[in-house]
Order: sequence, then C-alpha cells, then structure tokens
Amino acid sequence: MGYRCSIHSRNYVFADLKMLLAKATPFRSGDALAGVAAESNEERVAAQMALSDVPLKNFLNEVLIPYENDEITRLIIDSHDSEAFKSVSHFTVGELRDWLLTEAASTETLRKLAPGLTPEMVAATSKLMRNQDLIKVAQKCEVVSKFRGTIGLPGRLSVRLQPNSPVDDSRAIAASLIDGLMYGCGDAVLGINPATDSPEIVAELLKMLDHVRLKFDIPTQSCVLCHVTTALKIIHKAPVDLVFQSIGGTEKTNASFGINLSVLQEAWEAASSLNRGTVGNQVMYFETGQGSALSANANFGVDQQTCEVRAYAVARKFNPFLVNTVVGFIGPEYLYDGKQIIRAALEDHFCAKLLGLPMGTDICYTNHAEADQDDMDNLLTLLGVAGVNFIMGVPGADDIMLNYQSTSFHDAMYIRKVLNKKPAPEFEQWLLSSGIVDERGNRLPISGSHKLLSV
Amino acid sequence: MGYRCSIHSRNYVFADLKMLLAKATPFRSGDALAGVAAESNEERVAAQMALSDVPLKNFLNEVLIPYENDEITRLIIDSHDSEAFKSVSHFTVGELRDWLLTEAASTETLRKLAPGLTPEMVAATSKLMRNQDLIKVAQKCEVVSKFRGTIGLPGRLSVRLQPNSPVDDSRAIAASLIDGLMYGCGDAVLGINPATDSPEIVAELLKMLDHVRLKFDIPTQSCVLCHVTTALKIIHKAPVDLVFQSIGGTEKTNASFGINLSVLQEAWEAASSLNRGTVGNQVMYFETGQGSALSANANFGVDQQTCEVRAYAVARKFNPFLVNTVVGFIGPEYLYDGKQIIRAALEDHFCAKLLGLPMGTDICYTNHAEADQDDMDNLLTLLGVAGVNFIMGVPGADDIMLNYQSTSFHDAMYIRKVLNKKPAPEFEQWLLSSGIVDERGNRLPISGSHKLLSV
Amino acid sequence: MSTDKPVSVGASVIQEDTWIGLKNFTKARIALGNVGGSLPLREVLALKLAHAGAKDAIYSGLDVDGLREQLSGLQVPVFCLSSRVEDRMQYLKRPDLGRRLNEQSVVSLKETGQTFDLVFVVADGLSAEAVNLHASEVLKLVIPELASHYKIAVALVSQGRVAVGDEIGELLNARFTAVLIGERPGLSSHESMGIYTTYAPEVGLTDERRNCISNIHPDGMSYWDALRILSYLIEQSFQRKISGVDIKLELDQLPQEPLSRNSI
Amino acid sequence: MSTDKPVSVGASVIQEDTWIGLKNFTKARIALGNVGGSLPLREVLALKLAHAGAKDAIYSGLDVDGLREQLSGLQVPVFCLSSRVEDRMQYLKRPDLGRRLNEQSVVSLKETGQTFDLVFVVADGLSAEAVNLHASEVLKLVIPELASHYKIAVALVSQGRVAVGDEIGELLNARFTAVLIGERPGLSSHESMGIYTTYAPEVGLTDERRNCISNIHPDGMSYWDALRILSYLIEQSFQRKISGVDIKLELDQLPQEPLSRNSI
Ligand code: B12
Ligand code: B12
Repeated sequence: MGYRCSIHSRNYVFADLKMLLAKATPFRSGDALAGVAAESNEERVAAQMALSDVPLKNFLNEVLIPYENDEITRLIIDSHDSEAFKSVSHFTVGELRDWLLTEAASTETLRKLAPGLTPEMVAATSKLMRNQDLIKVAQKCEVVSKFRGTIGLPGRLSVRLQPNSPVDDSRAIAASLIDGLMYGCGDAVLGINPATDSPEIVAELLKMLDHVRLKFDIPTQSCVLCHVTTALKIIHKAPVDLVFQSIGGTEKTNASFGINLSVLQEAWEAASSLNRGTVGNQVMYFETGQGSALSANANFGVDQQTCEVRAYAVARKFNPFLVNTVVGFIGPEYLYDGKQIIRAALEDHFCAKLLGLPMGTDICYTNHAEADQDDMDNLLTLLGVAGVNFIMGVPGADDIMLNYQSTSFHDAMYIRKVLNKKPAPEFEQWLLSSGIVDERGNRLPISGSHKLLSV
Repeated sequence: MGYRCSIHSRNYVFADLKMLLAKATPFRSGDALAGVAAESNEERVAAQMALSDVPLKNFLNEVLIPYENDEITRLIIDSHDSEAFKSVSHFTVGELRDWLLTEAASTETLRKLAPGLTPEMVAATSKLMRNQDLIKVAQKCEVVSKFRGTIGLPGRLSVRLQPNSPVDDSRAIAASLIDGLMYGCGDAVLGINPATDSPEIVAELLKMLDHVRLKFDIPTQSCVLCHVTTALKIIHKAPVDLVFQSIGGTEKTNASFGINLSVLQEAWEAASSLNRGTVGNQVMYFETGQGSALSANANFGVDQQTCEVRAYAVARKFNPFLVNTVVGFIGPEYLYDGKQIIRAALEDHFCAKLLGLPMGTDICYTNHAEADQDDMDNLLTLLGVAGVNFIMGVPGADDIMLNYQSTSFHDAMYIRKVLNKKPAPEFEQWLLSSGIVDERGNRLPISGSHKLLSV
Repeated sequence: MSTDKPVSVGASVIQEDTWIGLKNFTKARIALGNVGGSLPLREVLALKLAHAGAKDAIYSGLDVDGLREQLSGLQVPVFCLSSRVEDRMQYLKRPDLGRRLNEQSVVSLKETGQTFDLVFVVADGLSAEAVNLHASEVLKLVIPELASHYKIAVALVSQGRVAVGDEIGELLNARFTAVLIGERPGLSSHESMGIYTTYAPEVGLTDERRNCISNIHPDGMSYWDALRILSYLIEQSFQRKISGVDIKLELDQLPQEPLSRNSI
Repeated sequence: MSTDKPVSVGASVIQEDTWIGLKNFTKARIALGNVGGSLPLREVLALKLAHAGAKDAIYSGLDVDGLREQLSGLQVPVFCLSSRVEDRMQYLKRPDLGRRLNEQSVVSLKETGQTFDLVFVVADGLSAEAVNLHASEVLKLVIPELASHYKIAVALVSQGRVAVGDEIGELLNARFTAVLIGERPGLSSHESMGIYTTYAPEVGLTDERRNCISNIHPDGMSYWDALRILSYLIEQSFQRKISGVDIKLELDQLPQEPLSRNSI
C-alpha cells in the first residue's frame, strides 16, 4: 500500500505506516541516528499531512511490529477496548487531534476514551500537535493513583525524593532524605537508585526507608529502583512498597533489560499480595525514555517516540502508581539539546496521560547534552502548566550517583509557588503538622531540634 | 579600578563595570557580534561571581556611558529616587537577587522600590538569575495602566490586535480587526503598523479605528505605529489615542531612530492634552528590543541586554500605557535561536516589571532565525506564568506586512484558557455582552448576522 | 452515559467562522475557524509548510547575470560587487560585514574615478528572490525617465545590507542612493522588496537619514505606487538636500503619473 | 509605611538550614539554604561552575601512552585500538560507531591469531579522565592475581562504548571481557569509572547479558570493593557460564580479601 502527499509539484510517498510515523516526527537526533528522520522540513510536513488523513481504524489493522514476533504488539491488539474506541472510530488522526482540543473532549470523556486508544494512535496524534496543544490537552487529563498517598489530583504536584549515594551508604541517603522532606518533597515516593545490584543492599535500604517513614508517620511510599528480578528475590524479606522496573516499547528492548511481560506479571502479583497500601494498592513504578529501543538495536525501524509510547501499553497493563519518563537522561544521541528534550517531554507526558497513565517526568539533562538549567526551568514550568503528576527532587539538582542534573527540592518549591500547586493531600497535612511549610506553601524556619533531625 | 574573580588557579580580571556586565551575560549572538561576550563558560561564571559582589551603590558612581555624552545616562542619574533606593542600598547585586526571591519582596514592596532602581542595577541582577527566578519575581510585580481599559491586573492578560496590511488598505485592516475581536483580542490596543510613513494615511487609519471603536462601543484604545514625528503632525487632525515610538537605550540609538527625549516630551504633552482616556490617561506606547543599539553602532561596548534595559528608563519617564519588547523581531544576528529568544524575553519582561513598567511581549521570530512555533508556544506559556501584561494578536500568527511570526488570536485563546486568565475587565464585559465568549472564556458560535459583521 | 455514541458523526469538529467572506479583502490568515479556541490542524500544517518555504527564500542567490542582462538596454554603468560576507550563514550572523564592500569591490569602484548623481543599488538582502523578480522591472521604469536630468549608475551587491549603499555612494561620489533590497521573507510573501533612499551617502550613516518604501510585491505595493513615492523622495531630497525622518510622505504632493503607469 | 528602613541590615537574606552537619555524611548538595524557597545565588553559581567543568571532562582524551607505560610491567599483551568514531562530536551522536572497531583495529586483532580467557578493555567512554586515573590502578591490582589461572590481554580503545568489548572479545576468542570505561561525568565527580563484564562476548549482545560495577572514584566505590565484586563476577561467570541479570550480587558470597587490600 503506502501513503502519499504531494506538495507543489513534488510527490512524497511513504512506504508504510511505520515510515509515515517516523517521517512525521519533529526532528530529533535519535531518529537521525536510526536513519528514519525526514530529510527536509517539507518532507516532514508532507508526512504530517498524509498522517492527518489516516483513519484511526488503520492502526488496528496495520501493526508496526508483527503480531507474531512481539508480545507488546499482541498486548496492544488483544487488550484494545473496542467499546471505548467506538466514540472516535470514525475519526482520522487529524480529526482526533482537532477534537481533543475542543470542549467536547472533557476530562470525563477522555478518561472513558483512554482504553479505546492504542499507543500508535496516540503517538501519531501527538506528532501533529504543537507544544501548546500537548499542554492544553494534557491539562484536561486527570489520572489519579493511590497507595499511601493520592497522586495526580487537580491543583497538586508531587515529588519523588531521590536521595542517591554512589556507594549506597545508608547515612548519606538518610541525610539527603531529611533534606528533601524539609523542602516538602517525597509525596510521590522515597525512591533510591542503588549503585550496586545486590539483594542484601536493596533490602537494607528498604528497611531504612521504612524505618524513617514509620518513625515520623509519613504518608508516603518507598522504593529501591533495583532490577525487578532483584526485587522479587527479597520481596518477602524486606518492606517492599512499590516495585520498580525500566521498560521499553518492544519485546526485544525489554529483553535487553532482562525482562518480559511475565516477569512483570509475577512482580505485580507478588507486590499486590503484600497489601501494604492504605488509601489504595497500586504497586508498580515504571520508567521509560525515548531512545532505549534504538540503544538496544530493538527499534525495528520504528521512530523513538512511537517506541516510547508503546512502552506505555506495558505500563498500563499493570495499573501503575507511578510512570516516569526520564526524558533527558539517556543522552544527546537521542535528544540532542534543550529544545528536543522539551519537545519529547511534552509528548511523553501528553501521550501517557491520554492513555490513562499517572505520568511524571524526570526533567533532566546530562553533561554531554546541549542543555542547561534554564532549559530545565522552562520545561518544569511547561509541565507544571500541563499538569504533570510528579517530578524528581534531587539535592541541589545534582545526582551524585547517576551523574546528571534533574530537578531539585528548590525547583519543586518554585513550581508549586508560581502555579499555586499543593503536594498530595495526605502529605500536605503531614508537612503542615510537622511545621515544615505554612498554608501558603512557604518554608518555615526550622530549628535544629526539629523531630526529623533526630533520625 | 577593575573587577576580579579567581577560579581554580585562574585569575579573571574585568576592566570595568561595562565589561563585567557584558561577560556576565548568558550567551547570545549579538554580544558575540559586538565582541563583548565571555569567551568560555568558565569566564562567564567568573564574571557572574564577581558581579554578584558588586555593591548596588557602585552603579550610581560608575556610569557605563559618560554623563556628559548621553542624555539617557543623565536621565537615569538625575531621576534616581534615593529615598526609594535606601531600603536596598546596602545590598550587593547578588544580595538583591537573593532578596527579590524572598517573601519579604512582596508586590507592594517591589512597587515602592521601583523608582530606587536604575536600569543597570536591574540588568545586572537579571544576569545572575535563572529563568525560573525571572518568572517568579516578575509574577510578583504588578504594573497596572489605564486609558479606556485597565491593563495588567492580576489574573488578566491583554492582547494588542495587530491587523497589518502591506498596502495600508482600510478594508483589509478592518477584516483582520473584526477577526481579532471575534477571538477576544484587542483589549491592550488596536494597533496598526503602517507600511507607508505618510501623515494622511496614518490619519485615515486612525479615523477608521475610531469609527469601529465608537460604532460598537468597544472599551479599548487605538494606535497607528508611525514615527512619532508623523504622529505629531496629525495629532490635532485625527483621533490619536496612544502615541507610539520605538526607543533605544542610548542617545545615539535614539538619534538613529530620529528621536530624542525632547521630541518624546513634546509628543507626550500633546497626546496627554487631548484627554481622550476614560478610566485613565496614560498615552504612550513604546517598543524596544535587544540589538537595536548595536545595529545602529550605538552600543559603546555595552552588552545588548543592558542597552535594552536602559531604554526602559526612557519609557519610564513618560508614564506609558504599554511597553512592548519585540524580542525575536530584529533577527538572528542578535538572538540566534529559540533558546536565546526565550531567555531574552524573560529578562526583558522581568527587568521592565521591576522598574515599574507595563510590559508586554511580541513573542515572535523571523524566518531567518532558528526558531519555530514550538518555541513560541513555550515562551508564551512561560510569560503567561510570569504575568506578562499583554501579547500580540496577529491573524494566524503571520504578519503579512512585517514578515515575521508573532502570536495569533488563537494563541491568546490558548494562554487565557490554560492559565485561566481573563481579558481587561472593561473589555471582558464587552465580549460577554457582545456574545463573543462565555464566562469561562470559550468562544461562542457566532452567526453571520452578528453586529460586528455589519461594519 | 453511553460512550458508544460517536462523538460527532459526519460533521467536522471545527467551529468555522461565518465571516469567511472577509478573506476577499486581505491575504491575512483570517476566518481560520477554531477547535476549542485552538487553530485547526489544517491551518497549523499550512503554516508549517509556508515556514519551510520562507526559509528556503533566505538561501536564494542574487541572479547577477540575469539582472545585468535585463539592465543592459538602459545604457547606464552596472557595477557587480560583493560585501565582505562569505556565505549565507555568515550573512545572518554578521550584519557589519554585509554593510561593507569587500576589497575587490572597493578597488573596482575607485578605479572608475567617476561621479554620479544617482546610484541605484540592488542587493539581495534577506531574499534574493525579491530583487531577482522586481528590481530590474522597477529600474527599467524609473531610469529612462530620470536619465535626462541625472547621471545614473547601478550597482549589484551580493550579500548586502541596506547600509552597503552608503559606501557605494561615497566611492562613486553619489549625491543620492536608492537601495533596492530583498526584505525578510514572510510566510505569505517570500519576495517582498524594499527601497531605502539616502541623500549624501557616506559610510557610517544610520537609518534616521534614510527614507523607506516597503512591501513591493504582487500582494503589496505596486511598481507604480513605489515609483510615485520614489520620484517624490528624489525630488524632495534634491530640493531640500536631506533625506530621512524630516521628509514625510505628503500624499497630496505625490506626482499622479510620475512615469509611465504600470502595475505589478 | 516608610521605605527608608533598610530591608534587612547586616543579616543575610538567606534562610540557612540548621542541618548543615548532615553534610558530613554525603557529597550530595544538601542543606543549601533557601531564599523564599529558591536556591541561594552562591549555590546557583557553584552549580554553573561545576557544569562548565563537567563539560570539559567529556572532551578529555584517552592517555594511551601513559596507560601502556603503566601496564608494561604486567607482562600481558596490550592492544591499542580505536572505534569507528572520528571525533568527539561524532562520538556523542553516533553510539553505533563507538561500539565497533575501525578497520585497522580489526585487522590488528585478527593478526594476533590468539585466544584469551580474560580480556580487560579500557575505553574512554564519556570521561577519559576517569580511566586515565583509575584503570591502570585497578588492573595492576587484579591482573597479577588472576594471571596464574587465566590467559589475559588488555585492550585500550579510543572513542569506545561499552559494547565495543563484544567485538574485541569475539576477535580475541575471549571467554570473558571486563570493560573499564569512563561513565558520564557528573557535576561532583568528573572521573567516575564503571566496569561492565560479559561472558562469551560476541558482536550484537545487549545489556541483559552483562553485569555492572559502577561509580568507581574517590567519593564512590573503592578499588578494593570494586575488585571484590569483580572477582565474584568472574568466579560466577566462569562457574555458571553466564553473565547478566541472572547473576545477583550476593554479599555474603563476596570474597573478603580477594586480592591485596587497597583503598582508592
Ligand atoms: C545511562 C544509564 C542507563 C540508560 C542506558 C541507555 C543508554 N543508551 O545509555 C538506561 C536508562 C536505559 C538504563 C537502564 C538500566 N540501568 Co542504567 N545506568 C545508566 C548510567 C546513568 C550511566 C551509564 C554510563 O555512563 N555508561 C558509560 C557509557 C560510555 O557507556 P555506553 O556504552 O554509552 O552505555 C551503555 C551502558 O551504560 C549500559 N547500561 C546502562 N545501565 C546499565 C545497567 C546494567 C546492569 C548494565 C549491565 C548495563 C547498563 O547501557 C548503555 C548502552 O549499552 C549508570 C550510572 C552511572 N553513573 O554510570 C546507570 C546504571 C549503570 N544502571 C543501572 C541499572 C540498575 C539499570 C537498569 C537495570 C534498571 C532497571 N531496573 O531496569 C536498566 C536496565 C539496563 C539494561 N540491562 O539494559 C545501575 C547498575 C547497577 C548495577 N551495578 O548493576 C546503574 C549503576 C545506576 C542505577 N542504579 O540506575 N541505564
Ligand atoms: C527589521 C525592521 C526594523 C528593525 C531594524 C533593526 C535591524 N537591525 O534590522 C527595528 C525594530 C529597529 C525597526 C525600527 C523602526 N522601523 Co522598521 N522595519 C523592519 C522590517 C520589519 C524589516 C526590514 C528588512 O527586512 N530590511 C531588509 C534587511 C536586509 O536590511 P538590513 O540592512 O538588514 O536592515 C536595515 C533596515 O531594515 C533598516 N530599517 C528598519 N526599519 C526601518 C525604517 C525606516 C524608516 C528606515 C529608513 C530604515 C529602517 O534598519 C536595518 C538596519 O540598518 C520592515 C518591514 C519590512 N517588511 O521590510 C520595517 C519597516 C521598514 N520599519 C518601519 C518603521 C516605521 C520603523 C520605525 C521608524 C518605527 C518607529 N516609529 O520608530 C523604527 C525606526 C527605524 C529607524 N529609523 O531606524 C516601516 C517603514 C515605513 C516607511 N515606509 O517609512 C516598515 C516598513 C514597517 C513598519 N511599519 O514598522 N524596524
């Protein structure tokens, strides 16, 4: 078959949906690396024009990666809710984009629509949207998730406290933890990336986190972001709240991460069975990021953004508490500079929200990318307006183990202030009663004898 | 004298305040063109460190352009309000930056401080601020101005309707005017850039604008953005609401624009005497933009952002109704890409607001710059959060006379929607009573027999 | 509620504007309709496509041979010059270099040792397309009419800015220059020409000393109107020995038919 | 109100954090104080300065001569190789090229015609500084201990990524590779080294087949701990004939003193 569009007297032909999607993607280094990017701005617009005319139904018939070869394709097709899809089944991609911006696409309507949309439909739509469209529609999507706290309510913005140490030292981590709590962070999760993939170390860190949480009665959840198989090893020996895993959008990407759907299923069942949540029991924490499929030679000619959104199908299956796109983390070979990082972050956030996921963002860059703190300030503000569920809180923005810059505790104070956003309600109460912030969210002076400092 | 900072074992010396300010400026193409930019990131940080230690008082003693040679330097020094300055007179530049971010620097305090600050102090401070700082502090500044409408109130965002025609054709302009009004734009001003600098044409356009305004009883003001001397010629023959002029930050820049302070004074007196305002009588509309001084070889080695802020001293003298930085308009030789345009816009907006000016922004780019609509969406959203007084409204973002892209009527709808901002109160009433938008700001369906279409 | 009712079968989701008729009066992007206040996709894509096109215009080159050819019948000297700019990338970043002639050009002008009253400078500016299309048309109309009163020359300049006319004027001892230059390309007109006039040109002048006729293109000002204004400016400048802000365009003083009437 | 009262004479406007003492436990940027919730300027500038430094580390180069010199006493063959990447700019954009050897390197390895048990690969990665500082120290500790059991070689690779070890291993018929590589430089540690181990290396493997020891630098993991883990991984891999996710680091099985005890 093939898709076409002629501009002036030039005829552009796109062999298949996969290529059409790739060529319609706003420029980014990873697609150039993969050899799938449009060769000129005109070709890109031609692809977007052709894509806008593709009926949404086509995505159910023309899969990007063969059904037989890829369990994620199977997951997408088999779990598609055709009832929910009905309401938009007559649309083309372009019409869906237009409709999403109308008042008719209300928060409630979008919530009901989510299971009817596939990742590819959503990715395709996002490629036709300007940044302002991605923000405006995402703002309408509300995805609330619950464990010990309630994340994603309108007017709220949560923070993962990320107190890493290059040697997984408990005291070092505790010090960063206290610092973050004192700045109102930690309502999304207290989450440590371990430097070492050892079950014992992971268990020890989990115990420390649980100890602090219980001692100060903090209505939050904790996680050590080890490999899922490591978590499975200790799940009955240590206080596991959330189970973490990096996921990708193709079976082969996940294989390179050493996982597949059944491992995740096993982890989900094990963690759910612990019933450690109080206000809810969503137990999974997933991370994604554009470029991981290509990095593992597992992209099959699919552009990196579409691969990314396919990963959300994996996440959706396990009803996660948190999903986080680590957008600027992987490196400049996939997202070269601040502009590309910002664009990708807004796409990821929009796509995930539209698919019904509780999306947060690691607003970040590495020192080998062309980006700086100003770019992060911009992105943070944009995502705040778009209604991001949570961001990272890293001491002084500098992760001394993962070696990159994310958002700081101070950044969290900033965004809550300028957009008048509050932490999760349970956590907000705790902050107030602990004398850490006042009702307006301002940091109170904290004496050296504050209870948290007794840890 | 000279300023210094040593980093590791390297000693950085900056000959004078002018050079220190230039080297401390975030990178932009115009400063490179002028040969005043820092040569490495480290040199830039060294300059920022040195600058942060400079007492604010120094700026009153060490002028950048000699007092004898430049009427703007004289204006700045002679009009400095040392009473208002007292409260911060003990600060260094760095301390002022820190203090501005605290709760102590409230809206009211900042309003009173404004006359005590000089452009150079404010420019210096902005150079030490991250984008988030520029947004956060600007958000606290409220500058309200009045003519027939009230601009700059909290929770409001106004729009200059810019219905240009390449041949100054009245019907063409009226068509764009109606279109813009139907999208809720025009509360800041109905403002035409004339393609031809002819007094008769300007007068004719003014009459047309006034006719439409009176016929539909629109609580707004109009302006034809001709040269100030052209406006003076017709001020008693045509309905002049606001007098426009482009201004720069050095006497010589203004000379290249064919103006000086006394011409502006004359225009201000003439326009004020007409007493055409209803809720107020602020009669001046100024435009500025980084790069104009260098473009006229009139920068004297001062970096372009400092030159820009000096122009605000000129604006401030004439108690303007509107000030507008045309940030991406002048071209890539001064602001190369989206990143530089965004940074410059946030600086300009912050600096003007802190100096007490009713700042709006022409969020825009030319086709020879490395920028696109996504960059504008980002900037629009950021400035919306920062509390910009007004933006431009150009049909479909495409100015067919000035040949560049600004914000569209639709962009105005977007930003009001996502940030829940309303038009100026008088204009909002008019929109509601004219059946153009509903209380939530949504565009109503408009029939072909709507009164505005009878024009 | 039942979600199985299609959201809006058949009908487009776009809220169209009822004043589409107004499009007849302007090329501005009006009556675009909206989707919840936002721009409909068709318009977003149209704008993107136009953006790609406008960016190409920036990289168009001055057709020196074609222009020389077209001007050959006018019997005025035509000088082919270049600014100090080396390529388009540099042009965008270094307006200072675009305002000055390169060495070779300076030498070639000095060699002529002549004096002129009027020098018409044709420079690519930001859209060579514009002057490739319009400059010789305008010059073919204006030069024959003026040739009897003034000694005229033409200079073609690659990679030039408006102010390059000052140096050319100075080197040719010109009393007046008119720079025909490609304006920044817009989305809707990639080939808009401007004319900037200067009396007593010399290196270092700034823009208050010039007058400007802008937006000369098929949807903008006609050749005829541009010529009426140009004649007026020449007349005023030679009479009052000035150019710039002190000359205002008084419509009633415009010649009705300065030259043979022609529209673009 | 009177504005003539100085806003805060003498006292700093910074709200300092009372838990500064906790800084003793970590190099993380904690207890920074705040100004209205925002980062004090001193910290903003410190971060910017560190950023400038970290960016420089990316552009540091592999000290091939120095490394060869330092390893010369170990009596194992040292191969000097390059990936297909031509310069640093390309390295950042083309990880695919950084994973493959250039032609000359392939030829030189093929020529050896030898088989090894263990190949240690030293690659610049994103911070040559890191391996320039740490690689030979680690190798000097580990190789002598292993030399009696295994046939060992070392390869130095400029512009290399982790996976370049697969091709080297394949060409040298290695049973196991350990790639010592410069991790992305952070603001607080420009020279952090990682070690990635692979059993039965061959071109095309992905990361689930490897194990990783990360953050080897003065404020991170000590040489001694890295070596304990490396010994463990070698032992496990040779015993179980695998590497990757199925090997977990069981602390209780770690050798207490695998080699001569040394801290970084
Ligand atoms: C970048 C990075 C990633 C990226 C890699 C993608 C890419 N193209 O670069 C992403 C986000 C995909 C990632 C994923 C994971 N990572 Co990782 N990652 C890093 C990080 C921050 C930098 C690595 C680096 O600089 N490499 C040097 C450059 C020059 O080499 P490269 O060839 O360009 O990059 C390759 C390696 O970095 C490798 N890689 C990245 N992470 C991991 C993890 C393991 C276990 C292995 C074997 C390889 C590996 O992938 C890259 C492509 O081949 C390090 C921390 C650090 N300070 O080093 C953690 C780190 C190496 N990762 C870690 C972990 C645990 C993981 C995950 C297993 C997490 C999870 N639960 O899923 C996954 C899966 C890894 C896999 N098997 O593929 C741990 C390893 C702990 C340990 N000692 O085993 C580290 C130390 C930190 C951490 N806790 O996150 N990671
Ligand atoms: C860019 C621009 C500017 C920039 C110029 C700075 C710069 N470095 O480029 C800024 C914002 C400073 C500017 C200011 C003004 N401009 Co202007 N500008 C333009 C614009 C949009 C593009 C010009 C262009 O493409 N030039 C071509 C390039 C290749 O040449 P260049 O050498 O790089 O640029 C030089 C000229 O553009 C010149 N220039 C720019 N504007 C004007 C105006 C006049 C009257 C003169 C003589 C020269 C001049 O300045 C540049 C540096 O020397 C045109 C509209 C258009 N579609 O052309 C309006 C336009 C030329 N400007 C106009 C006006 C009225 C002004 C102002 C007088 C407004 C005011 N009231 O103060 C001022 C002052 C001009 C002056 N005397 O210096 C009118 C001219 C009307 C007329 N027929 O006389 C135009 C047509 C449109 C408009 N209404 O704004 N302008």
